[in-house]
Amino acid sequence: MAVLIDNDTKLVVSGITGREGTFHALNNKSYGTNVVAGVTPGKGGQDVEGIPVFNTFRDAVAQTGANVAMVFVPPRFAADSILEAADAGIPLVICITEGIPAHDELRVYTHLQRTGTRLVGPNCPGILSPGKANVGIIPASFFKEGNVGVVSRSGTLTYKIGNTLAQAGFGNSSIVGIGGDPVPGTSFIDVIELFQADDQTELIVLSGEIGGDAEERAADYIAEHVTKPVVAYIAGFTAPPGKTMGHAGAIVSGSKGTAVAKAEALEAKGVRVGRTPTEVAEIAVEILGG
Amino acid sequence: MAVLIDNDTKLVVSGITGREGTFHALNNKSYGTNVVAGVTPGKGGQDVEGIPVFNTFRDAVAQTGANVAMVFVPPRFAADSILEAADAGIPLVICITEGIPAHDELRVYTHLQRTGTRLVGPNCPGILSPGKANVGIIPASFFKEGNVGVVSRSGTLTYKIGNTLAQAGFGNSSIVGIGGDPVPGTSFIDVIELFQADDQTELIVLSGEIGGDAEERAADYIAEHVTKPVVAYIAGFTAPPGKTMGHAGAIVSGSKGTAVAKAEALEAKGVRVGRTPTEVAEIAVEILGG
Amino acid sequence: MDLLEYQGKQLFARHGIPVPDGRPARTVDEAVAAAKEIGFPCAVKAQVKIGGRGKAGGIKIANDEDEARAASDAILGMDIKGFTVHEVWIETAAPQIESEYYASIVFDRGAKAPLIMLSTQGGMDIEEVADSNPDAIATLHVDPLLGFQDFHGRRLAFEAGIDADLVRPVGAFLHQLYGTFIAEEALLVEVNPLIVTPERKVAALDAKVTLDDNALFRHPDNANLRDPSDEDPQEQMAHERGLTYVKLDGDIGILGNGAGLVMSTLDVVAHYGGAPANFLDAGGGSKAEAITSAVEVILSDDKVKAVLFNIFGGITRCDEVANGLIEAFKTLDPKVPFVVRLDGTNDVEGRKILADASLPNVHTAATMDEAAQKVVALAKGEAA
Amino acid sequence: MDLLEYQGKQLFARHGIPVPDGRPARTVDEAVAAAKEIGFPCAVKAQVKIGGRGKAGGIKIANDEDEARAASDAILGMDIKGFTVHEVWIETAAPQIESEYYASIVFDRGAKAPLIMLSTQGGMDIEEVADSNPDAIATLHVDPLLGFQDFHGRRLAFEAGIDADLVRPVGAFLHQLYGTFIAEEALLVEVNPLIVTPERKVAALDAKVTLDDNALFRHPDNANLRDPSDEDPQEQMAHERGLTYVKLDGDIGILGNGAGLVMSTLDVVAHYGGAPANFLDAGGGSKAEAITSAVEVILSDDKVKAVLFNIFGGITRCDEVANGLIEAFKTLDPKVPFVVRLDGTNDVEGRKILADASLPNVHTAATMDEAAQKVVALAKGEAA
Repeated sequence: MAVLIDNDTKLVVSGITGREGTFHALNNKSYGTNVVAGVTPGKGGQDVEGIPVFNTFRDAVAQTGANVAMVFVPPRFAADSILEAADAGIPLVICITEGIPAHDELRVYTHLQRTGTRLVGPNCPGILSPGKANVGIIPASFFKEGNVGVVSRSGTLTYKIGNTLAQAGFGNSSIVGIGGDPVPGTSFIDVIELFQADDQTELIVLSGEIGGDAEERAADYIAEHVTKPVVAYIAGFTAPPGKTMGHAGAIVSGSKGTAVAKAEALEAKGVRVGRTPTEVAEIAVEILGG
Repeated sequence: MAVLIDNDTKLVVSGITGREGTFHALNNKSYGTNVVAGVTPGKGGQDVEGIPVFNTFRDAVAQTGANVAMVFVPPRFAADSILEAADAGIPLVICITEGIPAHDELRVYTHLQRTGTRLVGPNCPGILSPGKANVGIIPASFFKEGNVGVVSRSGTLTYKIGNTLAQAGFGNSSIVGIGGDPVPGTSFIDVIELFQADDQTELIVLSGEIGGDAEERAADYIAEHVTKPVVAYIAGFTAPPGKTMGHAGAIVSGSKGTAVAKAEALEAKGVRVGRTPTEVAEIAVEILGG
Repeated sequence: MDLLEYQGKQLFARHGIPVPDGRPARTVDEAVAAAKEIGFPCAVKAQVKIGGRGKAGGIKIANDEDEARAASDAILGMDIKGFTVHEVWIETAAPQIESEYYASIVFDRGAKAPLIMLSTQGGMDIEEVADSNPDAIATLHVDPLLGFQDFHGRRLAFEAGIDADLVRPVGAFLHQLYGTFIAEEALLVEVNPLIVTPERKVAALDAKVTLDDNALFRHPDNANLRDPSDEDPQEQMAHERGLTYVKLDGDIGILGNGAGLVMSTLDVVAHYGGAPANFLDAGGGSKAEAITSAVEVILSDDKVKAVLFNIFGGITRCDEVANGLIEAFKTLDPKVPFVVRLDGTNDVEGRKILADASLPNVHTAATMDEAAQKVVALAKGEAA
Repeated sequence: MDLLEYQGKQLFARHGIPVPDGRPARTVDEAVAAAKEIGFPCAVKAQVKIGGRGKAGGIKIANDEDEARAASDAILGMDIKGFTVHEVWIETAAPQIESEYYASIVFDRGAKAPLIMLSTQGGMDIEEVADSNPDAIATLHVDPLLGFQDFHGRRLAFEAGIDADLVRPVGAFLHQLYGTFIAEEALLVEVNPLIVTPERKVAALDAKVTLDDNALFRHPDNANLRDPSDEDPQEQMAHERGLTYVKLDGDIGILGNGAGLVMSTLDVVAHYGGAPANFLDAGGGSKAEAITSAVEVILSDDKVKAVLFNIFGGITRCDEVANGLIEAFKTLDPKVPFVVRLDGTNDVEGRKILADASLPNVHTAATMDEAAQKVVALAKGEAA
């Protein structure tokens, strides 16, 4: 089954004519993702190696039936692009762009809550459903199809965990990067809910980090609603308060958002927390009986 | 049964310490409405003939369990008062105030669509459920309990129609004034849906007027969803285009919003339209077999 | 409240929307002085709240001082579809025009959101375009809480088929127009034509703005734009007295309480063959004094041959209405017949007061239909 | 980006928030001149981005020129909790104060909405109030699309127990504070204390403002407030090179790609008993040049005794990283040992490049744990 993206995905890429946009759109396409369109205002009618480019999302949807959007435009244009995709009725928007102003994210989040569109990201590596579709910048070659669902705030760390699992013989249903920004469009809880309902997924790996209280909320949710085993990892035990550790959202404010508090919250609800990425993989292997 | 207000109504009145607010709050109370509180910022702790006054809606709700708000403050404060009532979790707000700026109404309407609060009005006479509760300025003495539900954009005209029915021996389940403003919080359709579901109501009277397309939309809704008989009246056949006929919403714009178009739309969907208030009452009597 | 073209343009300019430079003038001398300041050639444009002034000769180009004098002399005082021209607007003559677009934002009651419309078919009556070629108009509703987004401008511009190089400037123009619509609490802002110059700049060559009267308390500068000399004398008198009055074409004066009831009364009168002279809502809780005042407004229209009072007492008490009518007869001594129908709160008392006063030529009626029939007969000079 | 008190107050003043008059000064002479302009008594306040400066002697009242000179001489250059005072703010001495309130707006990530807090317990550390007397703080989330409404101010003021006559002015103050928060795209605006004068006026006696770095492109004036002299020299160097670097207390330099992986690397190093000297994310798609540049930043911290490279190649290619390291060794000739762990895209190529180059004192590791253990040993002077 996988979650969010699969063989039915028809992808439209905003910013497809930019250097990075072209590279990753083609990369996703070569993986097998059905990339049906690109959007770049003023370049409607052109194409990028056979992928037709439209001036607006509405045109792209009308002409191609696109049902997932990937946003790859610079930060100052990203909020507008997400809102345009939602306005065009696209139910899933995946925003890779890093560095979007926080107030833009707040306005977009609040508005999308009132529409039928789900946002994944911003500042995320995208989603990979191995063997089905890859939307974003996750290097797909390290992952194979399997029964472990991964949801993560960070990119490279996710690859690391996924790769360790793959070396232990396990594959993934889907890998969902929700991004490292203060206001992610999709939360741990949202994705865990999807994995819980997904036939293919037998184990859920949650990769969190310092800042905010998304992991604590997820712990409560897991205790109440999740029957599948969950293994967690939290990065940032050594992060000092008040410093932004790379991700805009990764900051300990006063005594809030520490890795210790998050790990304790998860363990209090019966979620096993690995202290290193290797340990996470080991716990997963133990649970799945590899 | 009645709709919207009944014996379970616990009313809080915003602007209760104003001259009109006091008069109508006490008038509603003397009818039997359970008026539990008033709100006037800075006058918390006082009372109006035994009705306790609070500084905020939240205090009023916390202390009295108020579940319906009536807003009776001047136009420049009305939007704020409605939003405050909604913020306090009150599910039904009835706004009598006339002359609220149209853009205020738009903001309030859009916001309330996203909350659990229903607004009736603004610029409406309120709601009367004869024998149960009266909230607003409808002169209750002309009406008795019965099986005719009335929904109307105008006040006095409603009294006129209700009175004519009463003289013919018929009473009302509820009389709902939705108000004469361009952006009413509750539409004909909303109230008709309630009447359709209400056991007490056997006939629905819709009293419309020029401006907008609410009557046309109601006609479509009635054809699809309403099994009870509906009789309609439309005021403003002689109104010239471009002139606001008293109600801010009563204006024919170009060829849009004419009484002829509305009557035709209703008749096309099988709704009988009386050409005078008397004729409406006659049709109602005929249908109900009075 | 509708603004004159130049008032709308001054509003636009305050919000950064490009408009041609201009000056208003109320006399020929002022107009000539303004023209000299603006420079030649300039346009002399009649300022009236009605369309079609160009065809009516209300817009002339002046190439020098003499032409400016002649043009303003011809236009000031001109009658355009019943509107007298009290003011002209002297404006830099339109720069060379490459294209004429249409842009507007209306307060869409049905959708409960601002509706933006954009078309490349500018300079024409947009209702004609809507009828003959609806696809030529791109439309979009803006979520009132989210507000205008850049993509709205792009979507409209691309859908309207505007040249690629103008997508951005037209989008920016619409953004400013939306800002004006919101900041000034307008019910309509319309630019027709929105011109494109050979330099590929856009500007508003006309401006039609309707403001929300209910919001004027927040916009004192706009409130001052109301020009009483523009209004019908009866409407002006009613406005000063806080009455809701609309002048109509007929000869039967109407007074009622509540907008719906008054509209209904007009309809019933028309139904029986009469022609109402006015809409007058004396309002909820009308006191005797308001009634007297209202009668004075109705009678100041000398076309009125008979008057109908249709009162359904709710908050309004019929005895108060009766007393107001008696007071009006004392001070105004009306020469035309009245038909009075009182129903609702204190109707018995009201009818008794009237009967006791036995005013000359005042008839009563038990129902709205009877009252309408009587007043129609009286207006025709027949017996009630 | 955190602003200094006076920068925050100048921001407030631009949005109509009442603040005491003041001038910034970087030298004693400037400070004395500013004090004469402001008038006596005045306050001389150390400008540092850390709380508790009052207790540390960083705020003094000056009653005349000599005292102003002495105060600014004492404060300028003072060390407050590791922050050197480069600037003072000379301010009209606080008017008589009747009450001290607390007001703030924070960007609440959990609730995904601005959170307003108001308390009558001003002048204290608000976290202490929150712990000891949480009911003393009134809180409210604002819907970001609806914005601040008048009732928000009333609700907060009444719930905080503010005197009835101050409900309106405090509400207006909060409205302006919210306006500032939104217009400047702040992540935090805090006023502690918000004072009430005997004339029952309110004003901001302190200002703590954090702006969103990601939004500075829309606020060029604010972007100019960044003071590089304030930053740690390594952080400044990294910032100029577009690298994400955070200085830490230890002696093991860390370089990785991706914020999560770098945080994880720090944790694993600490897990094995090491102390990281920094967080450095070379970013996605790191090229050789960026790696060289990053090594230079790490080595410029002379506490560093060993360096760990932990790369998981995704977009980043391990061969590029290896080449960058070789280039760094050529130009920088580092004296400390390196441990390099390459995994992911082109890891085989990268490892081969490193092996062929046989750089002095560069060790490799197959796993993150092994790499961490090695670098900890090397930093302690043990064999890897």
